[in-house]
Amino acid sequence: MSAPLSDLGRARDQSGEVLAVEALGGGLVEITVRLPHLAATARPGEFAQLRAWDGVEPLLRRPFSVAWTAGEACGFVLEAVGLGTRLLVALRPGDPLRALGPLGNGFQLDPVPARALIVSGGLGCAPFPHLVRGLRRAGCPEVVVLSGAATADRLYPADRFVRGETGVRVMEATDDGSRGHRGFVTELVPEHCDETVAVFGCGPNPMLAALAAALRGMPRPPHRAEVSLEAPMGCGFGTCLGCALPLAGDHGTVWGLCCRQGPVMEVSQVDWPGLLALPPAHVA
Amino acid sequence: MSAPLSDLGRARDQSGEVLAVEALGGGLVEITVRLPHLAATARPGEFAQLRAWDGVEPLLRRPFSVAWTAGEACGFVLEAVGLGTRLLVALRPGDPLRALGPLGNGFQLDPVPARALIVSGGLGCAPFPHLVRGLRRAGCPEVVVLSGAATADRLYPADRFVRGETGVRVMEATDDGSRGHRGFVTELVPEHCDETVAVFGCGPNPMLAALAAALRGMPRPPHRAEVSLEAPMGCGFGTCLGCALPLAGDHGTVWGLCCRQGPVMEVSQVDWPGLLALPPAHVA
Amino acid sequence: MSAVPAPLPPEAPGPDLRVDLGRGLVLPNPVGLASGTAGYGFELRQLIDLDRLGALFTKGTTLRPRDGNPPPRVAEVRGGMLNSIGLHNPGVEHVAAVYAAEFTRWRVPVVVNVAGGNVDDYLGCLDRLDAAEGIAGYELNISCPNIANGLDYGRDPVAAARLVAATRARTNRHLMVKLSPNVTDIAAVARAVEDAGADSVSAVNTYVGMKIHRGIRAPVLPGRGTGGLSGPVIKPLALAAVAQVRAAVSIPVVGVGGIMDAGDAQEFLIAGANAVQVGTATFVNPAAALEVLDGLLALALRSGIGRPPGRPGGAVRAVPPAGIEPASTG
Amino acid sequence: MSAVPAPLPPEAPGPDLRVDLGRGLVLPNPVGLASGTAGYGFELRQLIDLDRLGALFTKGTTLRPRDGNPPPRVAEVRGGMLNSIGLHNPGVEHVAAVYAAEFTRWRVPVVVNVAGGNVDDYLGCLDRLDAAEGIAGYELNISCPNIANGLDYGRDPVAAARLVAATRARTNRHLMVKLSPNVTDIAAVARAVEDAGADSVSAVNTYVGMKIHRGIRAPVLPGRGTGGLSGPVIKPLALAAVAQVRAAVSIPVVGVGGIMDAGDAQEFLIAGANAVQVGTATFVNPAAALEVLDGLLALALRSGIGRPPGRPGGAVRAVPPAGIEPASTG
Ligand SMILES: Cc1cc2nc3c(=O)[nH]c(=O)nc-3n(C[C@H](O)[C@H](O)[C@H](O)COP(=O)(O)OP(=O)(O)OC[C@H]3O[C@@H](n4cnc5c(N)ncnc54)[C@H](O)[C@@H]3O)c2cc1C
Ligand SMILES: Cc1cc2nc3c(=O)[nH]c(=O)nc-3n(C[C@H](O)[C@H](O)[C@H](O)COP(=O)(O)OP(=O)(O)OC[C@H]3O[C@@H](n4cnc5c(N)ncnc54)[C@H](O)[C@@H]3O)c2cc1C
Ligand SMILES: Cc1cc2nc3c(=O)[nH]c(=O)nc-3n(C[C@H](O)[C@H](O)[C@H](O)COP(=O)(O)O)c2cc1C
Ligand SMILES: Cc1cc2nc3c(=O)[nH]c(=O)nc-3n(C[C@H](O)[C@H](O)[C@H](O)COP(=O)(O)O)c2cc1C
Ligand code: FES
Ligand code: FES
Repeated sequence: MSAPLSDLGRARDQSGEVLAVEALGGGLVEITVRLPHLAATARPGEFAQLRAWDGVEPLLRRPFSVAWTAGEACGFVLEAVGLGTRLLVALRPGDPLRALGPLGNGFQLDPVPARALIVSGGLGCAPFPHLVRGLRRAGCPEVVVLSGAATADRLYPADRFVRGETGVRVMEATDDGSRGHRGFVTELVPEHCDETVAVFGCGPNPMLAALAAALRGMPRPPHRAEVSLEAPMGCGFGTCLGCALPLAGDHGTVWGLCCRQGPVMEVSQVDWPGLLALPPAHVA
Repeated sequence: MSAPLSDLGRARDQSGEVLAVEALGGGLVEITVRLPHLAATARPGEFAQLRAWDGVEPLLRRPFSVAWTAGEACGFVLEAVGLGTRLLVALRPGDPLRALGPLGNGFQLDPVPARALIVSGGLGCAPFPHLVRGLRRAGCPEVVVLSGAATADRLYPADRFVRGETGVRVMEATDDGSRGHRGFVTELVPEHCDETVAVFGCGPNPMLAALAAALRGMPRPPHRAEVSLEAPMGCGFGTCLGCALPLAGDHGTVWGLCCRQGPVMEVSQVDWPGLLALPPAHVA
Repeated sequence: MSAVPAPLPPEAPGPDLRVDLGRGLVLPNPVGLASGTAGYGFELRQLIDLDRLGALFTKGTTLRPRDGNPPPRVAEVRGGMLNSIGLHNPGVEHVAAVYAAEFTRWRVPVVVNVAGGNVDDYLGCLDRLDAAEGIAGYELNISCPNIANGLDYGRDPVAAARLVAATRARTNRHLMVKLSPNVTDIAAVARAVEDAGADSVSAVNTYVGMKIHRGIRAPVLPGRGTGGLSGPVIKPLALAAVAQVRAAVSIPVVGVGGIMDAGDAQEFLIAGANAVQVGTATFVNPAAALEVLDGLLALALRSGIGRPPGRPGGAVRAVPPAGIEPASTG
Repeated sequence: MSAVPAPLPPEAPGPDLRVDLGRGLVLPNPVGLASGTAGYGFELRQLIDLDRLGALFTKGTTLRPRDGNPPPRVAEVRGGMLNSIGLHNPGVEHVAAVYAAEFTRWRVPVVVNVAGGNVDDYLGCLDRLDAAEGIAGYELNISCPNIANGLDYGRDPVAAARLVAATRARTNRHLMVKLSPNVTDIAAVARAVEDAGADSVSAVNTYVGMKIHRGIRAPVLPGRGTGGLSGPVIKPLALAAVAQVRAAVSIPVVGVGGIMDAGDAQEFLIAGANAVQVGTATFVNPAAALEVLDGLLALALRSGIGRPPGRPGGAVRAVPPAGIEPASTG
């Protein structure tokens, strides 16, 4: 079964103004942009196609999760990995930025789970502040964030996941043990997981595959598990067919569109061996 | 006879620092750049290939006459007409700028003329401050600059031609009569011209053709007349063969290289009808 | 049927930019969306006022549904992008049975881009589509390299002519042929398809390109490692191709390749195109084609491109270029 | 003679990057200057240390002197340039009688790029050049569109093979054939010239392109309005061409097209090139080729491209690309 197509009816191409650019440490940068339409309409897990440069280099917009909204502002969390992100992290307050969004299928808040377990790896933190708030406002009584990164300085700050909400706990893990659990964040999942839980994951493909494997092997698996995936994108709104992701079809892999069937997919929809066989994210 | 090839032995690709950018009015801009090698070696009428941007847009360097030198600095006079010049006039003190030069054949100072008549049209002023000083320092007793432009605000300031030298007179003409003689600057030529004079011209092709025609019709033509010409350039140093200019050959037009046989040519070397038949300078 | 669109509504006065491409296909204006960059219109309808445009050229449609190539399917290069989509499409049955009914409700003429591996594939598509309303014409994509028996219509004038003759005999709808630029002599292919009965040609499809990743020391795109290059980088090449085609045929030419703004579109009209398609630019800005249209309208008002408002008949004519064949280079 | 250059001098230790292209043409390193962008070396010798480079490919040389095309001969486009030089050159007699004597004193191997309108033109050139010392080999420019009787060797495998066979029978010097990318099947031309006796191929020459000036509503370049597109924009196209050629032939392939820095050069080596030529980049920066070389040397030191310093023999081998033929696009 292929995932339902996202609603494009809310998407709008709006020109916003950069309000703040903060270096969080470890290369992570948080950008705040006045984008009233996106802020008013983006649901957790949805993304926007950003452009903050003239000319044709880079040519295409770049997709980013809406990290949080506050009034008329949206937050984005990113890191300079290539030309587009380098230009974005170099923005200064007052600079213009265009955002087309909200785009994609976000996380399912309905039915509201009794407990939410968020599993974040590295920059996979990006969609979760918005999800944490969304879950709490929807009535989810307990939200646990498992936040992992290679090193302590690359951990997204716990208070930024929380953003003042109550009922939220953040547990941390680092590959080198420089903060929290030493090891992969997915190793923390079993102790927080049972069938009352809904799991929400975002991070590098190998981490998400490990999460999916961990969930499969669990005596009391969560009643629902979703992950946010990435693919190189041409358009972001479903017309280029460039953002193919391997989904588990009845007769083997079928190609789904990250931008309209995702970026959030149910764990069971994903063809995990197919996903792991793709070239690493840095090849595009 | 084809013009002799310029000497490339003095050319060097040097990275300099912008010292000043001055708007002169009417769109003219004067840029001062610390470029010790160019300042030490450029002769009047020679040019440099400039680049003050990264990336490939624009791709090629842009050629500019060395307007003057002062110590380790060089001056350039220009106007924003396209992308390259827009980037150049937007430079600020402290910005880097690369200059490959000196390039091309400049004006002949030898033998030193008894009187020099400089005919400048619009941005054709660019090479002349350097020439004025060169002539005076070489011992030329009297330099007359005929400076023309469409309107008064587009006249290169008279004192900038002179730059403190004595024995220099500047006479002005504007198409609309807003300053000096009303009409084309070439109309001032006859009254200053006799066989003791060497003429040096720079400006739009139609103006230079008018100058050449005026000189031909003169009862007492100058003993020497040179003009500085332009052509779209690929390299500036003679390898692309892109900067063809129509020269008068024994059997009709032959193509000469602006960057190495010019940009300064003797008036008699130029195939004037051929030059006028070329697309206007703004088509390249 | 949308093939003969209503005249410009009174709330949009201004120059009449209609383009008559022949055999009943009259575009309300010369700006269309290029095949493969606008799907079947459903997504963009939600983002922009699609009905203002001159035409929508659908994604390449094949006899059977196709799931497309493995990822990565797109890769950005300097000033352009490579794609290796592999004709991912729902198949002609779905298009004819489900989508076409929607098209009848749209003001924008929908031209279905048809692709296939052999003549029968194309004929099968056209037969099914001919039975549906709402389709303004066909754009034969003869530049599809993955076809049975290794024959590549777009690269061989004789094969192209055979294909066009067969389809011409089958349908009375407008038949546009999309030319491949990856050929020795695009003018020869254009002439061949004109002679075989094509009503118009569009030029050009993408250029075969490759992106190498230094880290993995291999091409980024899967399979053979190549993809189709589109976007601003191809404009000078596409302009040359359009000028060459314009000189070779007398049927209308639709120019496509790297158009980002109205100025680019104008250059294609000057090179001899009767209309244009906007492709990759839509990814950068979903409203790009509308902005191209608005720019051309403004230009028409200023400089008299097109007919004066209200005067009917005749296609927009562009000034033919000064020259049209490859000059000596090097 | 410079065809067999002396080993790297002791003052330049480091990786041995020599490339043996066959028939006595051993490049001291894989970085050459592309034909038409470095004249005959006299200008650049005054600007850079030419003798450090792997090769100098001269301006296209014809039997008789040629004065070239009327201006404008160059026009810039986004990320590239168009040229319509028209093989402006002093003719083979001058090259053989005057220039070649200079070449004997240079350390950089000089490969003379030869162009002509028919087989006899080429043979005449080679005969005259063969009589001169100082020439390391020939690069046959078969991509010159202005030739007698309308035949275009670069665009027809049969004609190309005929030309190569004739020249092969005439000279014992290294014969490289410069391929045109403006063809339906560059691999077929490459195979044809390999079979006819070419020692190596270089790919690619410029792409036919056009720049339109909106103000004058006409092409910028004279004559037919088209010129050859070069520079960074063509890199993805040239990489695809090189990969296709690499897969088709077993003789060495020299990659050229849009190389601006060492990373670009590396991509060509990955795509299957044995050596590279730097063209348009030299206009932007006369030292570009030297910087490419220095970058490759640094890379070789880090990652072991090339042989360890001092170990003789064998050409630099690049990792073959994952794939080599056009994938389906669209
Ligand atoms: C739905 C979605 C949401 C995303 N949200 C975020 C986010 O909130 N924060 C964040 O930091 N990143 C996010 N990404 C990834 C982000 O889009 C890429 O890092 C960015 O596009 C890289 O652009 P660049 O120009 O800097 O890199 P490029 O120069 O284009 O490439 C640099 C590297 O980034 C990788 N890359 C390029 N495009 C993509 C892409 N579309 N997806 C994944 N990797 C890519 C390339 O593989 C390459 O190695 C998201 C991606 C998707 C698809
Ligand atoms: C030897 C020489 C010396 C010059 N000295 C000066 C000078 O001192 N001051 C000055 O203002 N200008 C000078 N020019 C002209 C200057 O080089 C061009 O105006 C400049 O290259 C335009 O670059 P652009 O990117 O702004 O314009 P583009 O965007 O490239 O084009 C804009 C317009 O400028 C014209 N142009 C482009 N290249 C050239 C060129 N090489 N020569 C002439 N016109 C061109 C084009 O025709 C076009 O319409 C000189 C030109 C030459 C050949
Ligand atoms: C101004 C110019 C002149 C050229 N002249 C020739 C030539 O005479 N013979 C030839 O084989 N190639 C010629 N070329 C093609 C180059 O050698 C090279 O193949 C092409 O420019 C692509 O490389 P680049 O992008 O690095 O410039 C010329 C290219 C340019 C830009
Ligand atoms: C992602 C993508 C998919 C495409 N799919 C098709 C297709 O299915 N059929 C077709 O004829 N052309 C297809 N094209 C080619 C475009 O219609 C157009 O010819 C080309 O992209 C050049 O125009 P542009 O530079 O404006 O994009 C596709 C192009 C892109 C970028
Ligand atoms: S990014 Fe274009 S279809 Fe998904
Ligand atoms: S500009 Fe290249 S030869 Fe003159």
